[in-house]
Amino acid sequence: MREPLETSRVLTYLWSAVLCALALIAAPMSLAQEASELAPAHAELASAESAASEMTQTGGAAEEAPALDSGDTAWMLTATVLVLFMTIPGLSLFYGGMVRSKNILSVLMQCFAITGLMTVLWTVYGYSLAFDTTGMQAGVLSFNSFVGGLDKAFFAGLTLDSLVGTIPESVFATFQMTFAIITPALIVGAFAERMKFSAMLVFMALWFTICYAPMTHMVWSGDGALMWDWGVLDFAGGTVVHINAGVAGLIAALVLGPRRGYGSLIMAPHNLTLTLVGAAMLWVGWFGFNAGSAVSAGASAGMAMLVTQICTGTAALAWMSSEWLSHGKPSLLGIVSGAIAGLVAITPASGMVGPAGALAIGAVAGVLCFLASTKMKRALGYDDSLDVFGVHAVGGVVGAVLTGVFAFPTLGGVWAPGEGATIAGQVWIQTQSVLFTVVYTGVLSYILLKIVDVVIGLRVTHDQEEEGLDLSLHDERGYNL
Amino acid sequence: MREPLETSRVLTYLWSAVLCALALIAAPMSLAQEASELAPAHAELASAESAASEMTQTGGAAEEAPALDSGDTAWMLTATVLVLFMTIPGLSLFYGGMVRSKNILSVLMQCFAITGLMTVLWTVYGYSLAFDTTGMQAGVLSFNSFVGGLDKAFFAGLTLDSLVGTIPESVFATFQMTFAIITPALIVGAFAERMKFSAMLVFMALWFTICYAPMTHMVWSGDGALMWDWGVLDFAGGTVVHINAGVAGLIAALVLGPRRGYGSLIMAPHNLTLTLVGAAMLWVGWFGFNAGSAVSAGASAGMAMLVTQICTGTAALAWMSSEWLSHGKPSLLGIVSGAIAGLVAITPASGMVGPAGALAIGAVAGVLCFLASTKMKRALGYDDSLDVFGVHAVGGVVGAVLTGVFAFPTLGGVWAPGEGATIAGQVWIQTQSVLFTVVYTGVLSYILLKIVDVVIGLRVTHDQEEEGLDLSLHDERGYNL
Amino acid sequence: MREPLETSRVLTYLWSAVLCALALIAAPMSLAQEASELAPAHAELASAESAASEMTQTGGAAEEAPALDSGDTAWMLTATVLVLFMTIPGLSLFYGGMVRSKNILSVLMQCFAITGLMTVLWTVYGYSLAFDTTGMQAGVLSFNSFVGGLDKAFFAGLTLDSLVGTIPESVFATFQMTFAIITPALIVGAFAERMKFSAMLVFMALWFTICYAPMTHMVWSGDGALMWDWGVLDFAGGTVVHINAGVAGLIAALVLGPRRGYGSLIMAPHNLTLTLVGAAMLWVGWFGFNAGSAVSAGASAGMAMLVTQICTGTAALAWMSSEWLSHGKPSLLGIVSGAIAGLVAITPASGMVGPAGALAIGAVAGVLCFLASTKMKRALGYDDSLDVFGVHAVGGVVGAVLTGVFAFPTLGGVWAPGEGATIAGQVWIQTQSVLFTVVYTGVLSYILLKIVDVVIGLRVTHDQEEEGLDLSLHDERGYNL
Amino acid sequence: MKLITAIIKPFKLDEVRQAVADIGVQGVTVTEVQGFGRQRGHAELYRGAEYRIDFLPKTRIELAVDDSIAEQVVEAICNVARTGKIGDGKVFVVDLAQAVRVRTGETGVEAM
Amino acid sequence: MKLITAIIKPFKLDEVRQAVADIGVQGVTVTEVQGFGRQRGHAELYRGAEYRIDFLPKTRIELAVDDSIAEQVVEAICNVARTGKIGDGKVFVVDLAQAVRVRTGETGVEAM
Amino acid sequence: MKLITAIIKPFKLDEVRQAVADIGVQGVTVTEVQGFGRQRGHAELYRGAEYRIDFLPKTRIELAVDDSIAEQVVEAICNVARTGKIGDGKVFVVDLAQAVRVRTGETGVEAM
Ligand SMILES: Nc1ncnc2c1ncn2[C@@H]1O[C@H](COP(=O)(O)OP(=O)(O)O)[C@@H](O)[C@H]1O
Ligand SMILES: Nc1ncnc2c1ncn2[C@@H]1O[C@H](COP(=O)(O)OP(=O)(O)O)[C@@H](O)[C@H]1O
Ligand SMILES: Nc1ncnc2c1ncn2[C@@H]1O[C@H](COP(=O)(O)OP(=O)(O)O)[C@@H](O)[C@H]1O
Repeated sequence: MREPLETSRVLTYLWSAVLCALALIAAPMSLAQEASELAPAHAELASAESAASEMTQTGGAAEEAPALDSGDTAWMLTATVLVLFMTIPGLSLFYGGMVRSKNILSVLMQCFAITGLMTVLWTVYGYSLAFDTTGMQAGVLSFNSFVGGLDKAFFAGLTLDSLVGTIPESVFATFQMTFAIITPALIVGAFAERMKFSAMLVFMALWFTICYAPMTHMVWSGDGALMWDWGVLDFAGGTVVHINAGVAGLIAALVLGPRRGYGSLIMAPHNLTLTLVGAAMLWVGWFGFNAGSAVSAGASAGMAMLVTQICTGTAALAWMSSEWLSHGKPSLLGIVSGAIAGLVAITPASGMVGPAGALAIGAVAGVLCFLASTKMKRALGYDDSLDVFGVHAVGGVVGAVLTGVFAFPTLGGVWAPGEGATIAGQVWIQTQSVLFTVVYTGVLSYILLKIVDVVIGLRVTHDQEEEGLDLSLHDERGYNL
Repeated sequence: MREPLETSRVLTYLWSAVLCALALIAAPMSLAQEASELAPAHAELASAESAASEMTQTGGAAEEAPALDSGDTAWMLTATVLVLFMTIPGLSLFYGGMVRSKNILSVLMQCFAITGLMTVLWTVYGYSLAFDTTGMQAGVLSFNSFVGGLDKAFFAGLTLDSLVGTIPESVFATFQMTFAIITPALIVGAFAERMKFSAMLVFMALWFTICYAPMTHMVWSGDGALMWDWGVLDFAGGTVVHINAGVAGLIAALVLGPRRGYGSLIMAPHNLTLTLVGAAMLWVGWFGFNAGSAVSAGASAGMAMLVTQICTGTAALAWMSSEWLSHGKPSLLGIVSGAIAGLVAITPASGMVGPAGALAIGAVAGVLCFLASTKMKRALGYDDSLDVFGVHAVGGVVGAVLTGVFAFPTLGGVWAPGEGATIAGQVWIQTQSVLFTVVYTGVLSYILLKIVDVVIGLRVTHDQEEEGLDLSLHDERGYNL
Repeated sequence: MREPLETSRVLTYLWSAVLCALALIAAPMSLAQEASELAPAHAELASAESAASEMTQTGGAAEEAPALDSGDTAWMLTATVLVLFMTIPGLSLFYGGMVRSKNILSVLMQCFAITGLMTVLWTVYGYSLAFDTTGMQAGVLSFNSFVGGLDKAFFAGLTLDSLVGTIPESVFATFQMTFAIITPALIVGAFAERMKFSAMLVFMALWFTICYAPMTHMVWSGDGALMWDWGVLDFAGGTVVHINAGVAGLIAALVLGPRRGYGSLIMAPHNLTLTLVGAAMLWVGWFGFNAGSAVSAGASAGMAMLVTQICTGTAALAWMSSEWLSHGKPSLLGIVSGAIAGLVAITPASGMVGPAGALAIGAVAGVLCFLASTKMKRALGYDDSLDVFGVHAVGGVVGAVLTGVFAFPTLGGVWAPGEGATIAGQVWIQTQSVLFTVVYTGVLSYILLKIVDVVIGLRVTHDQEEEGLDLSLHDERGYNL
Repeated sequence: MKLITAIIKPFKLDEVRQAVADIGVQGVTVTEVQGFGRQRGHAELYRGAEYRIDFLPKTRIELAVDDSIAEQVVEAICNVARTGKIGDGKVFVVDLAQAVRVRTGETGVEAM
Repeated sequence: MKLITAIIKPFKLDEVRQAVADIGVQGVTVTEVQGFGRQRGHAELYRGAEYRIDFLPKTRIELAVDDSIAEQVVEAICNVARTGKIGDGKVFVVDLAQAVRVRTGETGVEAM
Repeated sequence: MKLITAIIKPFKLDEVRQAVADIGVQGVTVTEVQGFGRQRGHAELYRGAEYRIDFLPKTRIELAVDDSIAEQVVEAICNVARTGKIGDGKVFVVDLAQAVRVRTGETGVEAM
């Protein structure tokens, strides 16, 4: 694993480049004043991540920290299992079924290898970059507002006794690890069927270090973190996970270029049963993702589960109906895509909105993601093979913005807004976070891809693409029926 | 979603028709006298549903309701995920593998669309029809003994604080939602490979409204509910779920008629691996179904899990042996069918019977369901494509009746019978409930199917059936290997 | 089910044979003196199994036993579901994908039938042979140090109230049942594509009785059990499950002989997507296996989960890299095999070692299992069809031995060593246990296989093997696409 | 001898086999093929990407027969396989120089 | 009439169909086949077990044409299917004694 | 030239390829087919529904050869593919009017 060294070098090297981008948006927002105003609102916030990250700081102090709760721990152990379940097998199958049979194994392999790689990187330094809070102070913008230090590298300080909220830190660290695994894996769908396996590994290691860990830190690491101080509402990862991955996917699709014969050759999904199974696994696993983000087994988790289910079902029907109306027939790929769109959109909103909000978000997400993944993609002509952008970025934006609307109790939300918080104000905060994320990850992903392209090349040869990645890169055949 | 309006119109319209059927059986049973006698027996009943539905009434009253228990909540969050897991992907694959490859997607699509549709209907009015208990009184037969009102429509009154027993009402509502999803989905197996997708959606919306929600209400909504007052024992849904769906399936198979070429053409399962996977997912998910019906993580859930496992394993071996003896070879489809039969049969009994009872129920269910799905079906000649009746109705009846036997501690049961409760008496109550369910759902399902047939037609054209539903209804192909 | 009688006869008959093998190794270790020295170390041991088995004795005594904890119970209900999930569908698919398409159903059928069979045997006498502790005394070697009595047959004495630790005994009994299911199922991979189904059932019933139940008893049943008294560390089943099954698998492969045409015919996996899905399910299910072995939802479970994830990811990358270096290309089958190797190796170590230890064990297991399953197997030429020995036995030994190293706090372990415990000493104890297991199960498996071969024959005919087991033994075809 | 190759609609296979068997042709070799012709195919749509699939699944039947019954066999196949709808298929006949039964080495008519 | 059988590289199918259609051949029957020849196959490796796969996926096109255009068709196929790389395939031509359109019973040239 | 079509038992493919290669036939085209004949098929049972499957998986080998070695090739195939059990298959030979190698345009014997 030489990435750590390499990437940390690249890290410092790139920091200048990104700071420009930051200034652009961060400046107006990062007035300690405004931040400290918002802080209280946050203090009340029932968000588990809040509790969570607060605890990471005071984890040791027994008298301050609540004691371990076996019920909360039981749920978080389960939630962690569910989120891992989303990536392998869930996402792997969802994507795998959509490619041509000659590339099925390559997609499964990419998701699986990412799982192993992120597990190691998270252990070595990822957890620390994301959740180390040394040097952070509410409302104060510093280097550590963007990324954590290395004090928690190799889980330093994590003992049997250390808690995060009411659960062992070991569980919290593993739970967050599963998020660090699925986010890069989501990007795979954008460059499927044409990227070199080796280049994929290197890019993912870099992207995890430069884009994922810092984003997690900025949103979830607590007082002093950039977007946390802005007061953004992102319960389970609309910005950190979906917009982040969705934008990176679009950039990757553009940088690599379309698959050979895209638009002329038939590139129909080779096995939609796999896609259905994957989508179903993503759906059930997502309860670990959203309800698990409550980091406890209580009312917040319960409500997160309920709205997740409502939004998903609604979005599935919305996409199905849109397709039925526009094309004349509903399709399986359509309805499952709608479900995923709904899951994506409710991610930042779960734990914040109520049933009514879930219905609304689901309907909007279902229709907009349908338009983005069909009409818009055709119109613009880029080859985002499996619609990472159309579903995750678009769905993530819909969710992030509407969370600012439906989180308010007046609209059935279950969030406790702070003094003087207004829908307009919160929507603005949400929007800023979205813009920031798009620029941040967009710019950096582009740079990273270019670097990898120059150094080892991103794309397989024509013959390899022709023969299929399974045989050409892995010496294996998907089906010998 | 125009169903609500349409169906509620149909609802009132049909009520007269059904009341005849009711009188037939309800009359002798519904004497307040007898009911109130049985009531105490129930009061003791450790059944979670009891606690559950009682709580729904007094949910708000903090001093009466037990406090939230994070352990119980943790388990119920998990159980909910498991039951959803049963439908998508579980049931979808179980059924999908048994059809011909040209119809695989249509089956997956039906199950998935039902999941989305029921999610929305449950949110809009289903939960209310099932669990709203206004106007109910122990032993008093009223309109509300059959169906709930609309006070809980759109989860009205469900807040972060509202509890059902020791868990958030949001979790209870979602848990029950998953039951409302899988029950209609079970019916799909009966009319597979020949029903119009649109007709399927309309029928399911109607059936959910007229058959599922009321049945749930009559059995599980507590004092004042028809069969609850009779004192029927149905821990996890023998009548509500399996007999209900199984009978509706048979009616659907009869009304639609057999597939073209049934009996002459080869209609072998196209991919039994999918069926095995689906069966396995149903098995593991079923623990959420049965042990989850304890609505707590305690002794009742534990025993429900143990007997579920014992009964399932036994039934699997019983079906396998029966086939081995009668045909000379055991088959995969046979043994997995046996497992499902065992799961169905133990459903009403779990939480009531002990290991010995589980062995007995499993053996009986395995053999009887084998005979029903093979010999009997051949003999009668109806085309219940995937044996919804032979497995779910027959298995459900076996379980419902034998629950009345093995629930008694004298036979190793863990149920606490009330004063003067006798096996004969309980078996009679169980039988009455079975008969009532068969008549109720049989009559109404028939009427609903006929209505849909007249209005939009139930069946695809010959050419569509010939070409396969995947291409003709969804413009998709299942396999492009 | 005539096995019980038959096997118990065989049991007594074989006991003499095995006692020789025992003497060989047991003697030097079984000095009550040494044992009682180690005992205290154990008493402190936070191992759940310890608590567990202690409780089984005093389960009834309310004042001694801790009360039921809903959180611990919630997790153990979930863990039980997860372990069953590992076998069906997990292991079935993992193996099924690797065979040729004409044998896919036979493998799925074997795993499923084993699940049913072990469920019944565990109910009838297995639980008792494994966990009945009558007549056992710390440090005293007796017949009951090897196997339990029949006092718990048919779960005698298991009531709603009986607890094991803080969970219902019903849950503990079901959790352990899932271990009794997967262990024999693991062996299937070794004789795939050529064993008679009937012979497989008989052999498994015998092996479960003679090898599995006693091994479980010797390691996990508490004071007075052979290896428990030695002070072996086996958190979740390195010896009991993996070495036990791995060695039995090798013996089976040798006794049955290679598949026809092995080495000349192409025997490529027919559907690696199934294998990937199975591996992924094993991975997620394994958290129930390892973290569940804490029999509680606390710090021990949390750490077990974290190290399981770390070790698995590391081993996956290790195998992938080894293959990449030695062959020039990484493969999907390779990386998933590496993950399984990691899961196997961490099994005895989870709950004992820390993150650092997990990284080390994963790296070693990944490389050694790769060498064993590729180079070594080629070299020796035996046909262990799906590498049960190369992955489970080798990985199990790596884990068992290294647990003795990395369990020590000085090396980041979370185990609390007793007075004067040394790494050398513990490694020696671990090694003894490994040797004992290899000899015990090796000798007995061989004898059992020979008996079955003589009585009913182990192998299918040439024509059946040629036609494929699906059609010849089950009258079913795997794919009708 | 003649080698007859018929391209028919898949669901007609059983009837055709029956028909030729009645004339005394006991063996046939069948291949699943894709047919392109006047008959139109269908469309598939995946997330807005529409594909026109021109080919249609057809069944190719190959059977060697004695000259004496060739005519008859061709006729029988046409009669049975005919639905009257476009796409019914074709029958091709070529001269068979030699036929051998592998098992026995019998040649010519005996081979069939 | 002639029955032309061409073995080509799969991804050339569409072009070939287009080319023959331009000459007026409206129908063709296509079969997925495995080709063995000079072109080398590939290797597969599963847990150390290495397999040499000699065959390559090829597409077999069968088309009946009138003698008058047979030459032309064969040429067209060769021109379009040629990549110059080994493994491009073969074209075989045999005399067609008879051809019938099942739907109409038309024979000879009318059948095509 | 001759176009030889052999229907054999699948597991005999490798031996047959070897045998003809020894005679100098470097290329063959192989198709998976279903055979109906004297050899009986098998039964499948699914939940009481029993199906008789008459067809058996066979392998169809197509190879074009020079007249000079046609006899020899047919013999070789028969010898190698023979198991003596029913179902061994057939070999058919038709005259080949023309053969072309797509890559080079070579015709006749050079094409093979
Ligand atoms: N010239 C040809 N050569 C070979 N096969 C042909 C030819 N023309 C048609 N076919 C086959 O016959 C099938 C039916 O032909 P088509 O033109 O669609 O209908 P019809 O034969 O009824 O006019 C096609 O799908 C194709 O497989
Ligand atoms: N003698 C033959 N008979 C039948 N098919 C042949 C023959 N020789 C080659 N083929 C087919 O043609 C394909 C290409 O032949 P090959 O020798 O690989 O390349 P080229 O034709 O360019 O020399 C082979 O894969 C095989 O399918
Ligand atoms: N008249 C025929 N035309 C074409 N193929 C035939 C014919 N007769 C047999 N076959 C093929 O040869 C195979 C073997 O024939 P069969 O009669 O079963 O055994 P055998 O050739 O040993 O008598 C059949 O499965 C079929 O594929």
